[in-house]
Amino acid sequence: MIIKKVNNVQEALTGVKDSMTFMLGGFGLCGIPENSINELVNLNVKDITCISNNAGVDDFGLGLLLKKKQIKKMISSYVGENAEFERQMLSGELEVDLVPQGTLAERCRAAQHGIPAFFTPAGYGTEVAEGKEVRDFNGKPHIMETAFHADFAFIKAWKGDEAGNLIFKGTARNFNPVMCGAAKITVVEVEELVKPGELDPNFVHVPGVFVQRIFEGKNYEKRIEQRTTKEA
Amino acid sequence: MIIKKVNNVQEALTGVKDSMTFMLGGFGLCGIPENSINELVNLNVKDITCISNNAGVDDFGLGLLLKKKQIKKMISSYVGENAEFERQMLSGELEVDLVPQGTLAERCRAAQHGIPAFFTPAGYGTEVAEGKEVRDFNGKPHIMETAFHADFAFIKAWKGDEAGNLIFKGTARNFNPVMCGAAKITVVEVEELVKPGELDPNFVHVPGVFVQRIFEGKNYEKRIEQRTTKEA
Amino acid sequence: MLDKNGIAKRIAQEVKDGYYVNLGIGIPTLVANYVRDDIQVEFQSENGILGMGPFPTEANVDADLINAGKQTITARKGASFFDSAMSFGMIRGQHVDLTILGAMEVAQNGNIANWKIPGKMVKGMGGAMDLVGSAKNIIVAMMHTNRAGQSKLLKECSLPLTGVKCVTKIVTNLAVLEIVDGKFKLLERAPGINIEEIKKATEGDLLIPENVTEMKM
Amino acid sequence: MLDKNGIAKRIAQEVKDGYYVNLGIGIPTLVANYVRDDIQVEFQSENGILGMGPFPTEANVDADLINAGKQTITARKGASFFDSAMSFGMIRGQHVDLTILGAMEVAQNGNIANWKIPGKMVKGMGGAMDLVGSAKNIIVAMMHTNRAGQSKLLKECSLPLTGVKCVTKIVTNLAVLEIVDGKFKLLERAPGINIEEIKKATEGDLLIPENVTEMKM
Repeated sequence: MIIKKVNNVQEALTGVKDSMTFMLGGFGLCGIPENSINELVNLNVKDITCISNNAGVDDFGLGLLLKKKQIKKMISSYVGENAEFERQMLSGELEVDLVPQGTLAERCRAAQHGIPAFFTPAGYGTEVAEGKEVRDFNGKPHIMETAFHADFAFIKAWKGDEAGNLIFKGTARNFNPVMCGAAKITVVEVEELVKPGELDPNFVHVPGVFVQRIFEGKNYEKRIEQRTTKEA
Repeated sequence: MIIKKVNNVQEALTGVKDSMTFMLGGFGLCGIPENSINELVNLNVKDITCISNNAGVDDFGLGLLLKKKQIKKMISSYVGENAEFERQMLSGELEVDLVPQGTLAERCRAAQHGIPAFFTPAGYGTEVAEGKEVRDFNGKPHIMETAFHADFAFIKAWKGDEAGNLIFKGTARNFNPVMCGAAKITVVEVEELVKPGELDPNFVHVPGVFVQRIFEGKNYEKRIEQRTTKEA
Repeated sequence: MLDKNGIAKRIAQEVKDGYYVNLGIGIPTLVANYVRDDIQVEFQSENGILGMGPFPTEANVDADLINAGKQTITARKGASFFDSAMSFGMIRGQHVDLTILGAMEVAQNGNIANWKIPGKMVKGMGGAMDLVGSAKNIIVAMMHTNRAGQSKLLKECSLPLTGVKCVTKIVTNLAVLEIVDGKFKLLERAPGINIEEIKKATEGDLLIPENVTEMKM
Repeated sequence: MLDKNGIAKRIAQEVKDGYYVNLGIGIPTLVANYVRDDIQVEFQSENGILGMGPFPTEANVDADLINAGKQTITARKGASFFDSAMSFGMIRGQHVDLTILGAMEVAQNGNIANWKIPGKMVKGMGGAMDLVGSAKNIIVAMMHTNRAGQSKLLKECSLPLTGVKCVTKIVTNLAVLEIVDGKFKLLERAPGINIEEIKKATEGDLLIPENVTEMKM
């Protein structure tokens, strides 16, 4: 098999530079690539564009990059949990491109699958449709959306093998699988890295061909935004 | 949970009529819905359109429907294993629409996912592109392809639960998952039908929402077209 | 007059046996608490679960298992997890039967605005544009008026739109209404609310049938 | 002159360490037998497997595990199975490094025809149009001439096309050639074959460099 294993996050992020475009998996703080984000903070890369459904919270996840003003532009669907984000956006310091969540997922998946453009009804008649082609199919108006590409995709999986095969757990899956292979280099951090052959090939969520580098992450915090419980 | 279980293939095929369009999973004879095909032969529905990657062999799979001249039109990518098919096609008895395999899969997946049209480079400059819109993306010509819809999809899965969740085995997966939900009614036959809760929700290949009817199939033949072996 | 739980309770009556339902953040989330337990209903959350269950006990909290409101949840028997493309495939492909979401404004032609106040608040549309762009059956759950006392049921939306001509029904603290021929047709009054009160709180054109019954709660 | 196995053996030299490779039906399938075992290569079969292994022993035959040629196969360690949309996503998205397939005709501009003889034979294009429409690196494996002795390396294809301007390299029983500036550039001669023989068997324009070495097998 073709081995994608690298030794640590530093090696995994080799080649990351200012002004690049990154994709980052996760929904809220669930399933975010914590190790890679922290290393992006350490590397202090600037003027980056981030494609990520959310923008973290003020002191965690992408919020850490926002605080250090490393992000020039965010492409997201929902940014409501982050006060610093809203401040930078309303003041004009931060460029923001808001994209409907399903369209965001599909535009990543389109890049992964070599589809340059597709039609969706989401956003028709709204700001999102401005400047985009509108076309009727089956009597209903749709807008044309194009694939998102990036320089790096930073992905968090539950388990992976050294050949880059990935599996995810629960709703930490979210945007992670659809971003794999949508960037020139897909970097995956996993909670547990196993030898090839240990994952059942029937239940691999993302085949290793979409992954360039994989490493076992450390010290996962896995913060919870809304801890809601019921009586035991 | 919402229960999709029906008792047998007869109940599963209720509502099947002449002149309908059907999708059928499978690649060659691998992963074909044997029980549903046999019941379509019994029901003797006529003038049907079949969307299926292949057309079976002379005496098995879709070949059985061809032999009885139940099929008016085939939409497939490869039909080379079936002499009766070639005869009917070259004589003009059978309408045939040949579609590149990846485009066929994506057109089914597009219907499943509510995407009316997308662009692909496959078939540009060939007969397949005739009458279709051509557009350049990133300096490369692509053609626009539209979603395939059907009245019924006939699917074969390995295991399923009564809520319609499905898992597949090996390369018997192929077109089966992408056809689920691309038809008005998706009928699934499984080798083993289990109670909801028995499948790990992390490893469900097709969520039950895409399935209307599910039953445990009988007497699987699982014929092999090219039995190739090496010395033990 | 209904409170938020009352609105949720009334909307729960719209949830039928065999429905797959997507619940938005806020009042819609509460609807799950009031669905009859003699019918089979599954909840989809667009971050990637079908078969969402109630909140976990403290011992069962799992950071990898949340809903679209970022709340910790549980999975029911027969649940499944999937990626965001698959999740919105379900939504865009109209496999979800009912969508319940909040709004800042609804117009009498069925337009809805719920994601942006220019220059002031921009949280983003999240999955709302995908949901309202595709769903066959959309119920809006909201208060009839905003904090300043202004009607949220308008002739035209003043805020940036989330979707056009898509809302089916609206359930507020005062009434149940549906969009018919470009007007708000009054279907039911909230307990203790009379038609004059609803008229006063509605800026858009109201269609008032002869008999408008009180909601049965 | 090479036989089919010889063509496969020569093509195997084009397979580099770390490559994901899609092998078509016929001669291309044989390439797997000759790839150096000191390099890491994975084979993709478009019906839904990455990490295809050798044929099974009789005891291990599994009807649910075949390749795109419908042959029973095995899966290697680190393999994965997936659906047809994902499989062609890999191909269309250019994640597969090398595609090796057969052809009826190749034109000097890189056009290829391999799926239809009008009025006579229509097997269908299978995955070939997706493969040649997207792959970065396409090697054609075929005999230099057809059974009637006519060249299959043409100025223009006469049969319905599978793809346009896509072929990178051609390995035949007589030679290795690549498409350069709309011509067939001769790279290597098969053992025992001289340039005159290649010229005679090639209808398209040949670019013949000064030194054309014999293939190293």
